[in-house]
Amino acid sequence: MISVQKQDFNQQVEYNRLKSKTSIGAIVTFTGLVRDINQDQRVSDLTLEHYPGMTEKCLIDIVRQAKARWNIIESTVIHRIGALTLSEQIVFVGIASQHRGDAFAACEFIMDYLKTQAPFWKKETMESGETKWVDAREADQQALSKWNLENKC
Amino acid sequence: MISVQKQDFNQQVEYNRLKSKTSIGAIVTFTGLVRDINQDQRVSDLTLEHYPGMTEKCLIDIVRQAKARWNIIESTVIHRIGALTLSEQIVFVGIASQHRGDAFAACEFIMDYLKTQAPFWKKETMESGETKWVDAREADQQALSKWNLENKC
Amino acid sequence: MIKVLFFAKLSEQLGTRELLIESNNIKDTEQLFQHLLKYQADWSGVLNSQIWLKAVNQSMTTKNVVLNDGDEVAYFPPVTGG
Amino acid sequence: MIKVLFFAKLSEQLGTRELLIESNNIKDTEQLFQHLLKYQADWSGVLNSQIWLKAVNQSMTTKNVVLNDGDEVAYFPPVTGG
Repeated sequence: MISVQKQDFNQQVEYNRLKSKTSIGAIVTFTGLVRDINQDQRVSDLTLEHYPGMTEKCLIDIVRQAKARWNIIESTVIHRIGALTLSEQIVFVGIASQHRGDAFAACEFIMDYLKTQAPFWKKETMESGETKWVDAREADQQALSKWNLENKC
Repeated sequence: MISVQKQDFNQQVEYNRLKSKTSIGAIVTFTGLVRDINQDQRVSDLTLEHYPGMTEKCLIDIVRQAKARWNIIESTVIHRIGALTLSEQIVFVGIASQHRGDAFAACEFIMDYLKTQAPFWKKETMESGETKWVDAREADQQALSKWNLENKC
Repeated sequence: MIKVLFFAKLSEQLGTRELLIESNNIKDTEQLFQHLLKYQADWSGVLNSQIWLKAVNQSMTTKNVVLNDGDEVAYFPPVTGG
Repeated sequence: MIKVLFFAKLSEQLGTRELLIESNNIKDTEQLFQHLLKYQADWSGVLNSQIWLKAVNQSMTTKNVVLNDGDEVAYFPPVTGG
């Protein structure tokens, strides 16, 4: 399941959806939250802009590539857009597999890929009231490089 | 939080417990389930035996080692004991961190460590009614070796 | 016509989210970019101020791509979702 | 006294979960193991049938460890939890 949505998601609902077959031995979930400090500044809110159409296409392609590399029984990627406040959920990636190695690798791969390739942009509002587009992190580029990707979105 | 328990656990409750501070930007959870097929045989139930006292000591030590390596804001390890049926939850590891890299690594490290070092043993009941102690997997030993551990439980 | 989209900081700085451009004299993305540099007085400053990513028909590419009528080209900053 | 514990398959095969052994003549885990091999008629077969793990006072070790009165030594198969 892939979704780009304004509304929040629920951990238990998504977990239950992943836990769908008796062949599943391992479920790994990742949830990204709005953090209070980013790049040394105190954040109060953020807004997520995206490229409608391309975002969904990109997420589908990322999941397809993950399925080509690892044994995945169920997968979910949810990314929220619009205005979010502190500690709100931004992104969910869940993978259900027979074995934990596949579930961990596929979940981290999808996040690393999404972080540098999926067309989302964060604009932060600081506690001071100032707004600022978030800068891309070199660490995210490095995280992606370990997967030796051939094609990107 | 560390717990060795007979009773089941709840994904949402554990997730909410991890999501405790505004400094948290990433939550990774792992859940292990009773799978229908293990080592090519159809499983219907399993029983988990453990070494009371040492199990808790070992889990505490594993979490301590993870905290020495990665930035961890909150952590949870729950391992069930006793009789479990198909698709039931066996183990939960949850890590909350500022950044996803720490959360993924610490969660996988704890599982790899636990799998080969924590004194739990599974006895499976097959669909045929036959019971069998599960053999340790060479793949689990290999998974552990990538972390370059000095001291084990 | 070529549909040109701008996102996030780039869209704010250009004051434009979407443009439709006659494709007759624009053969590829290199020519499109040259055209955009002169589109408004201050655009060359913004477009040359940093490296922007480019997607042609919703696929990112760093290459010069041949354009046909109806193609969609988007320019945007490095992505920061997740 | 030394407290000796067996778990899982090993416990089943020996028919014993726990033993208390006089520590007077047992200086270390090597001597304890020799003692256990002769403890009952069929124990040497079981104890030598595979490599069992050992924990002294709830810490796993592959070394020969000096034992004192009150110590706890456990033997068990490779672990299979998680």
